[in-house]
Amino acid sequence: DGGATKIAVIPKGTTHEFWKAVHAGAVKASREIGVEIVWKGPLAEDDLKGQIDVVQSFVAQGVSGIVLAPLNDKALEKPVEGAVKANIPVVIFDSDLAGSAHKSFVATDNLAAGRLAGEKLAALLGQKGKIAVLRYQEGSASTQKREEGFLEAIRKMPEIKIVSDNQYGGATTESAFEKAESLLAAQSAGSGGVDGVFCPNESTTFGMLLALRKAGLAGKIKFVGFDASEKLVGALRDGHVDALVVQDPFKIGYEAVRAMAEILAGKPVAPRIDTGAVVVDKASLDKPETKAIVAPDLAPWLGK
Amino acid sequence: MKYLRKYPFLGPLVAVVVVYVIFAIVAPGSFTRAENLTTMAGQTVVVGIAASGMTLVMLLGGIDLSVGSNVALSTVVCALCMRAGAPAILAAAAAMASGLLSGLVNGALVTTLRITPFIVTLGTMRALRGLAKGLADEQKIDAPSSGLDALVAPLPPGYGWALFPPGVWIMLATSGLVAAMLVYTKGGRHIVAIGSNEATARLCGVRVERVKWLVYGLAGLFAGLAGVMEFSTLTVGDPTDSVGLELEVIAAVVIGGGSLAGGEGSVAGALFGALLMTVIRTGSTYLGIDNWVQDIVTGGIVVTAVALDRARRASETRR
Amino acid sequence: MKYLRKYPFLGPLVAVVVVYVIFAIVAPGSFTRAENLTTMAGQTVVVGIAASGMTLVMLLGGIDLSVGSNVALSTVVCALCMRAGAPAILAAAAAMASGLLSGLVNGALVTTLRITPFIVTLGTMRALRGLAKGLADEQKIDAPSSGLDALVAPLPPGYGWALFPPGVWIMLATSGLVAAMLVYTKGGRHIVAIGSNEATARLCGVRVERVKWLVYGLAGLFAGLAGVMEFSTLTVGDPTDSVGLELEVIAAVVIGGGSLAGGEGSVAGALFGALLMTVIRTGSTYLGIDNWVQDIVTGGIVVTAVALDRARRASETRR
Amino acid sequence: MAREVSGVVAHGVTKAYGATTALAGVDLDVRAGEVHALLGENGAGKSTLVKILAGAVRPDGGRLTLDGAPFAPKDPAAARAAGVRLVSQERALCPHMTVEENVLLGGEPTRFGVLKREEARAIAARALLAIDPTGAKKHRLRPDALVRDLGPGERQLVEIARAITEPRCRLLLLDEPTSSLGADDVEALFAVVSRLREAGLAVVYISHHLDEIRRIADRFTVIRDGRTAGTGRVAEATPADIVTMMAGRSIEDLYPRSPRVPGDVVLSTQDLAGAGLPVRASLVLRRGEVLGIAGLVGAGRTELLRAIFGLDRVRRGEVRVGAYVGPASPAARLAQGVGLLSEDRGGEGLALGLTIADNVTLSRLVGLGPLGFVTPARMRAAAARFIEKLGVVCAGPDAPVGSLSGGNQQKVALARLLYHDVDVLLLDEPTRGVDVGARAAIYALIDRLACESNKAVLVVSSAAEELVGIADRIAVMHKGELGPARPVGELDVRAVMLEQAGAS
Ligand SMILES: Nc1ncnc2c1ncn2[C@@H]1O[C@H](COP(=O)(O)OP(=O)(O)OP(=O)(O)O)[C@@H](O)[C@H]1O
Ligand SMILES: Nc1ncnc2c1ncn2[C@@H]1O[C@H](COP(=O)(O)OP(=O)(O)OP(=O)(O)O)[C@@H](O)[C@H]1O
Ligand SMILES: [Mg+2]
Ligand SMILES: [Mg+2]
Repeated sequence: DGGATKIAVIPKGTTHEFWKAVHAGAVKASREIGVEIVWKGPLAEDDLKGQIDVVQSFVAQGVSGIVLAPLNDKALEKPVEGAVKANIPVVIFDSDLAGSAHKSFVATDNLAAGRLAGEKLAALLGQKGKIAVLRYQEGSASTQKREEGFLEAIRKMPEIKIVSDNQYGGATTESAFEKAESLLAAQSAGSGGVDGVFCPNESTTFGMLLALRKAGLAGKIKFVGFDASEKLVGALRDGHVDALVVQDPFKIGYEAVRAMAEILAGKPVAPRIDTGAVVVDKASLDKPETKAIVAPDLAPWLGK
Repeated sequence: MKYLRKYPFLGPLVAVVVVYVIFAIVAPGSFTRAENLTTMAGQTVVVGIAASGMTLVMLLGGIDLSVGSNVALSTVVCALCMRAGAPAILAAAAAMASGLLSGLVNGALVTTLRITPFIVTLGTMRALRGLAKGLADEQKIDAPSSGLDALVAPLPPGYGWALFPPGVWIMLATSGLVAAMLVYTKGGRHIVAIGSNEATARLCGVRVERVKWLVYGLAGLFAGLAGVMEFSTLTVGDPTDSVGLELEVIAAVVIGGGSLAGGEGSVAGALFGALLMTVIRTGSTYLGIDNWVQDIVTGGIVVTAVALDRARRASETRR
Repeated sequence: MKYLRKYPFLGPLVAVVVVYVIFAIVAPGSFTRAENLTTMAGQTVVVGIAASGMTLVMLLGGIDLSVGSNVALSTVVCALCMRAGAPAILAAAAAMASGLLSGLVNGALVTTLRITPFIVTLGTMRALRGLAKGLADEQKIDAPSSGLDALVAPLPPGYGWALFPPGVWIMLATSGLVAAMLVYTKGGRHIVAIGSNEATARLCGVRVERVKWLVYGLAGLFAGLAGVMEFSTLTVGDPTDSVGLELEVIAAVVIGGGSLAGGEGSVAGALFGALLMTVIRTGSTYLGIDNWVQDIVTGGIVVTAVALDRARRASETRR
Repeated sequence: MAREVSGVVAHGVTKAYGATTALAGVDLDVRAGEVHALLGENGAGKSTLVKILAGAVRPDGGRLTLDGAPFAPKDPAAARAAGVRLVSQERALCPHMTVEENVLLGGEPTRFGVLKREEARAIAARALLAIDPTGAKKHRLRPDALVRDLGPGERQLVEIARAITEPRCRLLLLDEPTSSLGADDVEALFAVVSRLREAGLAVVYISHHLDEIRRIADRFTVIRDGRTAGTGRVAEATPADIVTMMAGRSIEDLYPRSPRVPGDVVLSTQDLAGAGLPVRASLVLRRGEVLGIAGLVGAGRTELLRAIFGLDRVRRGEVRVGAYVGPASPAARLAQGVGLLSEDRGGEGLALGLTIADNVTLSRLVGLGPLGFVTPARMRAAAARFIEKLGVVCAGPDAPVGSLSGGNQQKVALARLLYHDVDVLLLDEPTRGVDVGARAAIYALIDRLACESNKAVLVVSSAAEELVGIADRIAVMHKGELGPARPVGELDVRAVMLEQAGAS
């Protein structure tokens, strides 16, 4: 058809607030550059096969380029190779992909971000105490990296004891909440069994927050979470969450689409673009630079 | 033995008690604390309330796969109302109305198109999920939860006499009402009759279509109420919430003595079925069992509980 | 009209064609390209193969909710074998064996404990999922996929004569074999008879338990094969894969004319049912429809397709 | 002013099921205060007509009036509201519910939707008393007994009890109400029907038993091929006239009997006891003979056949088939050449959703195609042979069995045994619900099997007359104990009836 340039942007899911900001960033870039983007994730959240299907459909459709946040670093390799074979360049964002078919990788360094979280929690606890980790989901690469980075940082502190790190909150807030509730009770968190907790993404952080509040432990147990949402920021203000490690989703979306546009224009791009992560606590919350990351104004881009 | 026939919920009750006692022995002491009982009761509320409606639908010989989506939709409606500043009671009413409406749509499709409820509710399961996502603009909806947040929260100090948070009492009340309806009203008997033999019920002048319609409506209403409870737990309206809830609710009903073929089922049994699953989940977490072991254990216990119950009932009826 | 009774799959076939034509008109021109047909056929393979087994189970009047977990387990087994350096054919055989074994366990539980298949397979659904996670050490398993990766990948240049990748042909072959078995073999007739009236089958000397056992085993085997296809798509062994697949497979069978009450169902119909869902999904991607709209559309089309099919068949039989 | 016509009148009623014409213009005139017999061969359209009257089936054409007013019930509820009650030929009960709940279903006494328990109990008790005046079945027909625990006879009584509870009933439709009943239950039913007639109800009574008709009915209407073939007063017509009217021909000899020569013993049991019933049963069955087993409903005859065939557990005693001794599965029994005809046609005997061809060939699918495969064409051909042989009225071998009339379904069930070519036929109530013509054909068939094909036939029947007519020897079962078999020469109908009641 040879129409306008059409870039497919494929997130992992579409309903996390994180992805809204990514979407907005992508839209901003597309408007600036003057390309069309199609935003389409798998129907069910975290559906690997569904995401592969979406990629294949875009390849069959013959879009100009694909920007993809792979749900798995290995499984999406083949579909991406297929796209490249069909002369459709691919930029990977948010989570890494194995292989070398893609042109660029735009993301937060999750291992480093996890380490940041670990160091923050250790500092909050004064380098000693008992902590629990509520993991996200089996086989999710980016959160596993964060968990790894976190544990790595914590293990350096000899006086910090990890009381639980094998429980998974699952894909939804409600499953995370129920898990967190039982976990806290099981470790007798109410009577000093747990001094600090860490959660590696938005849904587990929020689930844990609800559980802490319900048990009347919010603010008493040191709590470092990941990602930001209106409620989590509110909790930070209330002192129910001590710190959040925040990525810059808007920037991730923006940079990814930009990189794709450069590639389509035949310009060289860096193979690795780090979009950074910061630790936000009550003190740093109201600084303008944090605000731009934590609560970017999405309305101009998503039109609502 | 005779009691089992008259009170089919005794089987699942025994299962709950046995599993509880086992965990009480092997899990750390804190498992048997009163707080944990309250917590488990609270975690059963959503499934328990939805199971009342599902029991009715399954007694009828039907099924409602849309219950999870309906709950999610209801949390979204509730959150939207709260965000718009509506009083808690109004938001809850709106959520329940959305549930009722969805249920009535199910009922209308089942009775007028005469398609099997499985496929109708499979369709509405997708459609309601989509509606929830659309209404919520594909996002979780933050909303003040004041007024509703106490439903399943632990009791504030000084209210210990209530034993359980209000949500648990609401669950018990709904179950009681539904159970009483089944025994003491004409409509209740007609529901069982349709599930047992629809042609017969029709021949005897039961207005089969109307009863079905109402039952699906009621099931929707309960899903809406469950959604209010879910909102009160999550304090956000979440369109991706409760995926897969339908299987858990159906499992609760079947563990409680219900049959997919209709004509059998008990509201009290379904409640114990729901509780059984909560106890297993909580107990496994207390033991710190790996997730994958927990999955295997849950599967095993569910099958065993039902197998024992059925074997007992069979030995009592024979042939 | 007469044809519809003889060939119940004509209904879903018409539905697929109609939906395809609609998308061909409204979607961009590339929708009708040959590549897209191949892509859609490839995306139907997993559900299509699993649906063959599910058709058999549902003909019996049973159900198999464990199919999604079984597929996931099979991808894990396949990946473990490949990682251990086993040749592709052996890895595939091992995956299918694990599927067969799981199916035989389902069959044994259904026939010996006499619990409703719904609850048995609900249990094994959890248990197999746990097993898969345990085997995979709660992680996705990276493994070389050489030898298996061509199953559902687009055809390499020069092989255009094959029209579809091998996986699609395997799906068609399994469906063909199962369909032929149902019509042309004693075992097939026995399956249909049990689904239609188990007591009659027993009276006629059908070894009901043995047949059921075998059918659940076969369904497991097909789930295993579907898992091999899934592995070839994913190129990793994923224990969290295919959650909710069971509902999609059952929907395919029901759209294809199957009934949860047993005695009805067609393998070809199930295939068209699976294809229908792929066409809707792909078409929506082409149109760039929002996910939530797609949910609503899918739900609507599924219900409409079944409703039209049933209305037609009813008009032909009449009350 | 014209005198009001009370009763129900049907005029030119038509109904077609797809290609099958069930009713081609039936006229019926039933007056209040009479019992009107509706007669006809299997498939004539009797059940269809009463179902139309009860609102369960919509007619394609024709007019109905009830007590002079046009009557077009849109569903059973509407018919019921107009005072019409039906005891249908297919058992219409809710197995998961109790006797009381079944009796009251659809007519529960309520206040604001809440059941009036006392009143409900009283109504149910009254109805049960009417059908069981002697209280002989009180221990099983308890109001709180679950229907699924009841036997076929008791179930039928529950249905009748339900039909007679309606206070505003004007028209009572009984479709083969006695097909599963024993003699004393039939008496109780007749007493109830007589009382209702006295009370001014119109009663339509369908039965294939002309003796019942003679006893209870005032007038009759014969339907043939969906049309009214004749009507008249029962007292003024001879049975032969009625049979001729039904069949279009006269039936000379209902019970043909060729000379039979008993051969080797093929089946014997020794002190056989099942899980519950039978308690003790010893019998010997030879080739070329017909052995009849008489008994009351609930005596355990069905259980005896099931235990022999391997469907029920054998607790004690032995079964010997040819050289084989011991219990066996149904599959093994079939392999040994033993076949069973179930008394429960719809529930067990036939897969109603499958075709005639499927049902006929199901027990022996070998040899229906090359290399052990089964080809539909051969299945059809095999079935077609027996459709013709037994005169099954149907659209062809591909017709679903569920679309056949009751009698024709029975023929299909029999066809399976013939097709399987079993040596020993265990027939449980083989003529239940079968019309006179077809009955004659089945009797002739049994005779032919015994004497020409040299088969062994074991017949269980509740009709003593039938057993005396076809069997060579008869054994009577009483409360699970099987008495000695005696040649029919030494027995007559009266003797059998006395013995089965336990008076010996
Ligand atoms: N649901 C149905 N679908 C198709 N055909 C039917 C259906 N019900 C009845 N028929 C056909 O209509 C005709 C009349 O059937 P009906 O049951 O009224 O006969 P009947 O006189 O009651 O016979 P019987 O004495 O055997 O009970 C038969 O040819 C039968 O096959
Ligand atoms: N499904 C059942 N569950 C429990 N009891 C049953 C069942 N079927 C039959 N019975 C009981 O078993 C006894 C014998 O059964 P059945 O009536 O079949 O005997 P029968 O002598 O063959 O009589 P007939 O065949 O004339 O009805 C009866 O008391 C009956 O009520
Ligand atoms: Mg009839
Ligand atoms: Mg009997």
